[in-house]
Amino acid sequence: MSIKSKELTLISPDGRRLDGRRPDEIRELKIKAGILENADGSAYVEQGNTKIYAAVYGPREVHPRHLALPNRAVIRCRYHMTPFSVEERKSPAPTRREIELSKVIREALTPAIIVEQFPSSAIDVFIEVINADGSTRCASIIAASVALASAGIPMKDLVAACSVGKINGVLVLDVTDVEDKYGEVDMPFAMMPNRNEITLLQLDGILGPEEIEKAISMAAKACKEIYEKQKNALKERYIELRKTVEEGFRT
Amino acid sequence: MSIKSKELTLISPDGRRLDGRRPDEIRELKIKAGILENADGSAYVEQGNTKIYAAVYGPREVHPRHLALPNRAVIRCRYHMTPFSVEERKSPAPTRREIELSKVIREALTPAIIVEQFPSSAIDVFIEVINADGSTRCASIIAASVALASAGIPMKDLVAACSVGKINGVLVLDVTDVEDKYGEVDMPFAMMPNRNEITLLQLDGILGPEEIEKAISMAAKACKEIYEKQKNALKERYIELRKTVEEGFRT
Amino acid sequence: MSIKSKELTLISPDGRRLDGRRPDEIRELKIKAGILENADGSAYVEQGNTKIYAAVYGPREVHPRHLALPNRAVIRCRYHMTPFSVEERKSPAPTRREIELSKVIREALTPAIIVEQFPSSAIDVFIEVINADGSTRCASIIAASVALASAGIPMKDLVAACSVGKINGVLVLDVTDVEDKYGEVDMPFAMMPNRNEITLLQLDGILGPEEIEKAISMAAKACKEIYEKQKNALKERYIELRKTVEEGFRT
Amino acid sequence: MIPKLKRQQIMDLLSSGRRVDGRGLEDLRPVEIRCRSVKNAEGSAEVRLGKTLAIAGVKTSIGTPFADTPDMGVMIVNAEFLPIASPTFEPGPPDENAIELARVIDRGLRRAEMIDLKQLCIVPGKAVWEVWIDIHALNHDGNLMDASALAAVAAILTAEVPKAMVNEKGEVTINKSERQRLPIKSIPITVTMAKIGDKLVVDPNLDEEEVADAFLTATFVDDKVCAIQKRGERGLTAEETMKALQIARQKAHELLKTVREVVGGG
Amino acid sequence: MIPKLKRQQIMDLLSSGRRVDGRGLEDLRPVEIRCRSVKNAEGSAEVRLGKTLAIAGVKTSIGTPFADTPDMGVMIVNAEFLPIASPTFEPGPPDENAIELARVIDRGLRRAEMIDLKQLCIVPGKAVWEVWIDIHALNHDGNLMDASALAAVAAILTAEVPKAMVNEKGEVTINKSERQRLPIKSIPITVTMAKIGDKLVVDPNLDEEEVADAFLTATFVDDKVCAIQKRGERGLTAEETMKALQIARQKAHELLKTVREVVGGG
Amino acid sequence: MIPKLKRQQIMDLLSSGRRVDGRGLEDLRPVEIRCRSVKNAEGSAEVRLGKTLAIAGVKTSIGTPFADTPDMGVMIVNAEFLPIASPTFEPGPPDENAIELARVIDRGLRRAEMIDLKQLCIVPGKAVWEVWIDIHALNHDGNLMDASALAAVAAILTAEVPKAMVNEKGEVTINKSERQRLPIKSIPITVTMAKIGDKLVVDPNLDEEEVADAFLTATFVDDKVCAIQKRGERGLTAEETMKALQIARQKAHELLKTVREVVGGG
Repeated sequence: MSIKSKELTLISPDGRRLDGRRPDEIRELKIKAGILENADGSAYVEQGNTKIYAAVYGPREVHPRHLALPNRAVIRCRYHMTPFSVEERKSPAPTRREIELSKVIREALTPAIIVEQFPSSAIDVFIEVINADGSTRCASIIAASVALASAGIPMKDLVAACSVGKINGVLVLDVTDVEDKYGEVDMPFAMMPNRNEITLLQLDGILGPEEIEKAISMAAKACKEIYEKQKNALKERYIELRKTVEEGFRT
Repeated sequence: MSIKSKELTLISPDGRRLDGRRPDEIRELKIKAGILENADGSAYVEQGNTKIYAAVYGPREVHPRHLALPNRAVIRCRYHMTPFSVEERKSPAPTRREIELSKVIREALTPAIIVEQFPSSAIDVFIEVINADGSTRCASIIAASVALASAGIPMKDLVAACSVGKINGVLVLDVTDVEDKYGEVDMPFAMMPNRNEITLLQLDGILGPEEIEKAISMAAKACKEIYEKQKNALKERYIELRKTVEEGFRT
Repeated sequence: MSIKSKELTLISPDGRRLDGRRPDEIRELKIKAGILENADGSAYVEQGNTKIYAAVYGPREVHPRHLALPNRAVIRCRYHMTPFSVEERKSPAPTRREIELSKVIREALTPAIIVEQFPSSAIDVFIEVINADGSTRCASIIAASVALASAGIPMKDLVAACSVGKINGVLVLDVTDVEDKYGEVDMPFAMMPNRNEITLLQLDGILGPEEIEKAISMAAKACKEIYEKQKNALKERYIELRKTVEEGFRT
Repeated sequence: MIPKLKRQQIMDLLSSGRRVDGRGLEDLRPVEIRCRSVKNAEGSAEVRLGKTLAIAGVKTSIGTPFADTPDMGVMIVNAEFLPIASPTFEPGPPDENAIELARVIDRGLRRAEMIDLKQLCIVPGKAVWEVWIDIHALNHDGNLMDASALAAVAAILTAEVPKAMVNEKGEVTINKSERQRLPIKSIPITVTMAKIGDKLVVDPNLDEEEVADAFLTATFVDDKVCAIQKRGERGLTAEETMKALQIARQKAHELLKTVREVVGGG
Repeated sequence: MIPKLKRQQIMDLLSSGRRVDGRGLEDLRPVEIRCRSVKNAEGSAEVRLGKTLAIAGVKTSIGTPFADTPDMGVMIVNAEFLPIASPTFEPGPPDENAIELARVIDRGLRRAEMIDLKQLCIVPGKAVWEVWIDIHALNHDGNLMDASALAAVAAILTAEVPKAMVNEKGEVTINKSERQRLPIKSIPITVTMAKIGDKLVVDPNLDEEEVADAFLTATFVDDKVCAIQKRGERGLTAEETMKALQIARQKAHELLKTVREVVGGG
Repeated sequence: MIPKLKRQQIMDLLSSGRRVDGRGLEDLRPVEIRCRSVKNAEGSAEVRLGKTLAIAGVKTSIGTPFADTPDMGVMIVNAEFLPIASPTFEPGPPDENAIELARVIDRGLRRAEMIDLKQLCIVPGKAVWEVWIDIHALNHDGNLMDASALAAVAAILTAEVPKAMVNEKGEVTINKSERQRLPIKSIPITVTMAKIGDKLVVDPNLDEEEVADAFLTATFVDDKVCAIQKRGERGLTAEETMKALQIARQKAHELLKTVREVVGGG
């Protein structure tokens, strides 16, 4: 569904990508926790021009009831793109792609959640892509993970995520939309950095065994960097909340 | 979606509309209560070529149960057009317009119903437009209101309804389809005449403050006239029922 | 929706049909019971190029609960065609035709099932048409009936089925796709041969009273023949199962 | 329990030749047909069969023919069982009963060739008339099938459709002021029989429908049958089937006479 | 119970001229408008009304005009109440509230002729611009209507859409590098009033919405009203209606000023 | 409880190198491939993987290409988890599992360029072949993914599609009597590994699937990987991932041999 014009130069002879980045460099990443007041936890993530809101509701009752599990919480996840977030307006009804991504994002997050703590209840993760410029599922995981933690859901670890691409034969981190469309490979990746567990791994494109090993190691390194930013966002949120409470006392 | 040809003469220099009516005149209005035997209450309304059946079922159990309210009846309303009721055949699936109209009609009727009398139950109002020639939501309210009363639902008042339009600069009552399409304004309106409460007010078109005031006063006056016809229809139904019962005794 | 070219010769002067059959001859019929391991009962039927899988699940719980009946089992039936089973790919979503056929097949099978034996439960019959070459609803009934019996559902009788057609003025048994499309009549038929009850009868095409009588009698005769094959398939399945059990003991 | 009692009561009456509503076993309920009440439809009819009320509307539009019948118009039959008609009907897309009803009526109209679809071709392979027949149940007191079929037939017979013209450029235009009847080749009549115990009754009402063993719906055209649908959860013998068809044929004659009186049709 | 207590508390405060969040009866909540944050949209705006957050995006595409308006562009307004925005919103197609909101905003934009649809015609009868206005609720703390309307208006005002060209063969091509504003004729402003007991308040928050008797939403253009929607399960007198419209008109002035400051619009 | 016991039992066996069905950890179940059984499909294959049964059918039709690939045919993969296949499958549109399966298989076929879509162009920008690949689960005893992928590949390899011709007027016609194979560039093979505790097993059956921690599905073409999908609610280490890929690669070789034996393919 995309034009594959191998001649398009996505990376210059001196190793710079279209936006000036080096192969192992991620885009500027802003994370803000607690941005949506109604949600129990929320986060806003900007990674270059990829912009995402995530909200967490729960633990709360499951409707309909028969979907509840007696010994653990059910994690539900909806990844959704606004109609205007992509180049051609998309219908707001969920596409097959959105349904698949909702599933893999849920499976990327679930290993980090201590689900046994909330039997018979649901934890809902809602993700809205406001603007899409590549690597939206990884940015969604970054945002959702912070939203979960800011909702006070007990977690074994945060989940960090970063995609690896291959453009003009070179493995690169944090793929943009144009690199995805005209490049050779997109490999979304997520892990719990502290526990060293990969929770999301997809490959769309051809890689040899050594390339896969290298790609995974690049992604893991990037995840550690992103992990720090996630923790910082949570710290800032904590400081903000403390300030609000203290101001509350003062008035 | 409509051709706006300001040149079209909808009202003649001597103040007559295309169908010969004066501005403050409503179309011939026939109301017949109790026409559908299965329903707990029903009515058929003909207002010019606008023809509508309304049926009321209830109070009855709510399915699914969790939609029930512990301290009052739930009012549900469905406004629906038959595929052949309009110029271009419409799909029988509810359109966005039908969904909005179902809501505003429900909100126009609810203030008149003593909902507290039937906790945990539902009162269903079903409206079928058989032929549409303008002002269908007002005719629906007229019919549904009579159907509710004929179902024995306790009510604070009947709800009467009449639209106001503006054609060639003149405010007129009870807008036809052609006046709606080629005119400047459509203002559907409903009220409880005895309680002096407006329960539906919509405006689609431009009016200045004085015009709105005048339009509301015209509509209120028309509603009083329509109110009498609604009460007459209920009286006729009552006489009919008494006759049936008496005949029943005789045989 | 079909070209009616009366000139097409579907039956030769010496009474042979396009596939060489005589008018009162059915196609080769293979029935294999117990082919799908997950189902409680199943069957595979090949009637010429018409190929069908049927599976029975149940008696089992009814979801949602309010669909259950207190004094009998609910029979549910889904007739479904794979997208590739017909000449033009069909969408996998159920068509109006599939919904109607699901109903008439259910009503053809239900009279044979002792539904009173399983109150508040459901018996589900799922039919997949893998390749369609005419008379698929009859082949579905043949398969479903065997699947029900192989699931151990208590039955008053098996249901056998056979269609009758009229091609170039001659009544014929077991209509193929081309005979249906270019012929004059399709009359699907099912009965309980032992109880002499017709449980499915549809007519699509013009027949006089005597023709109907003759068509029914031809179909009834064919059903007796098919009935024997159904019983044989169940016997084979029984022998197979016994062998498995005995082998189980030996090991 | 209560259905069982009702069934017993209905069967007791039947065994003495009577029905719950006082009819004889082979009596139709009173039929009322009211045509042309829907101004926006090219054709329309409201049919009352006792307390059962159905309405049918005919709309036409220009469309493209099916690839395998390039010179024939298109006919589409749709039925909706509106929640207005019965406490058991729910809003939503047609269920299996509404779909079956529409398809049985469709087969009757199609096999009887009521509308001559060949005459509805405007430009072969390019433009033909589409005839939409929409049926809505308004009050369900049994035998919606026959009331609906009758409404469809009456709406078709009295429809007045615009004229299509093809100009020099080959473009199709519609002249709405000049109207004409649809090309009619025959009038199919649909009659439903119910089997209750060992009795056959014509035109079952709702009480009878609820306790019946099986139904046989047949559509007749010129004394021949062009569509049959056996319905219901029990069987019929071949003898019952033939007897039901024979009674239904007589009733179809009666109904055809009524239709002709009302609409003066062919 | 609890809603009743909340209602009483809110009414008690109102009778002394105050509101639960400290505002006066005719005070709007603080308004924040942030435009052009969505790179893939031709226009976009995020609007905060207190804690209520809505986002609107404008996308354009080439389409065919409606048959009865061959020389006019097409405008489509759609609204989604995302589950992200409230614990009471569920995934799925828009419910009656989202549909009503979209249709009320649509009528306001259309009747004010905010976008001059005639200027969006490319080839009469063949090709016109379609303008899609998608509104998404992100946080619902009451009065999504006004926040959404404001977001739509700001997104339209700041949209920069590509140019369409017609080549010699009559084919339409799009030049994405050369961008221009949409043709704007007016700026409609939507204001919602809530009736609680016998008081009228402007811009209700979620607590107030939950206990209000009725709502009046009006859209103003140049001191005239071009769209009204009465909502809610109780009625209003004619006097209350006129008073509500009068207050709303003043508030519309305020909001129009804010919009002009932010976007520098016409 | 019971799942926990089952998990324990399976893990105990695994720790002594055995599996519930007697296989070794790296053994595939017996594979049966039966092609061309569906006469109405251009290609078809039924694949048994132990007791798991899937069927795939290939249908072709003429369509228009996507705007951004005017000279390429179109391939669509769809999967249905039929209620016939498992007591847990329900009728209705594909759920997330069926959609994921179809999309993973689609990516494998597309990235391996199994079908040379360029050769399926008939008239650039106007007419191309659409290849529909429909996969239906018939009996689910675990690892529907690999059975489905294999069925799709075998159906594609053995498909015989009609010829398209362009006449002088530029119209496309189909010659159904003259058939040819689809243009094949490679044969991608999909293998799924399950992680249970600290063990990796190939081709998990249903019991194993129900207790597994995670899955890794990889599609191989010429010793390289062209698609990966990690599934399941727990994680994998990088070492486990590399080991799983290595085992899967060997199994892909085995399966490729089987495919070649059955269909004699490229």
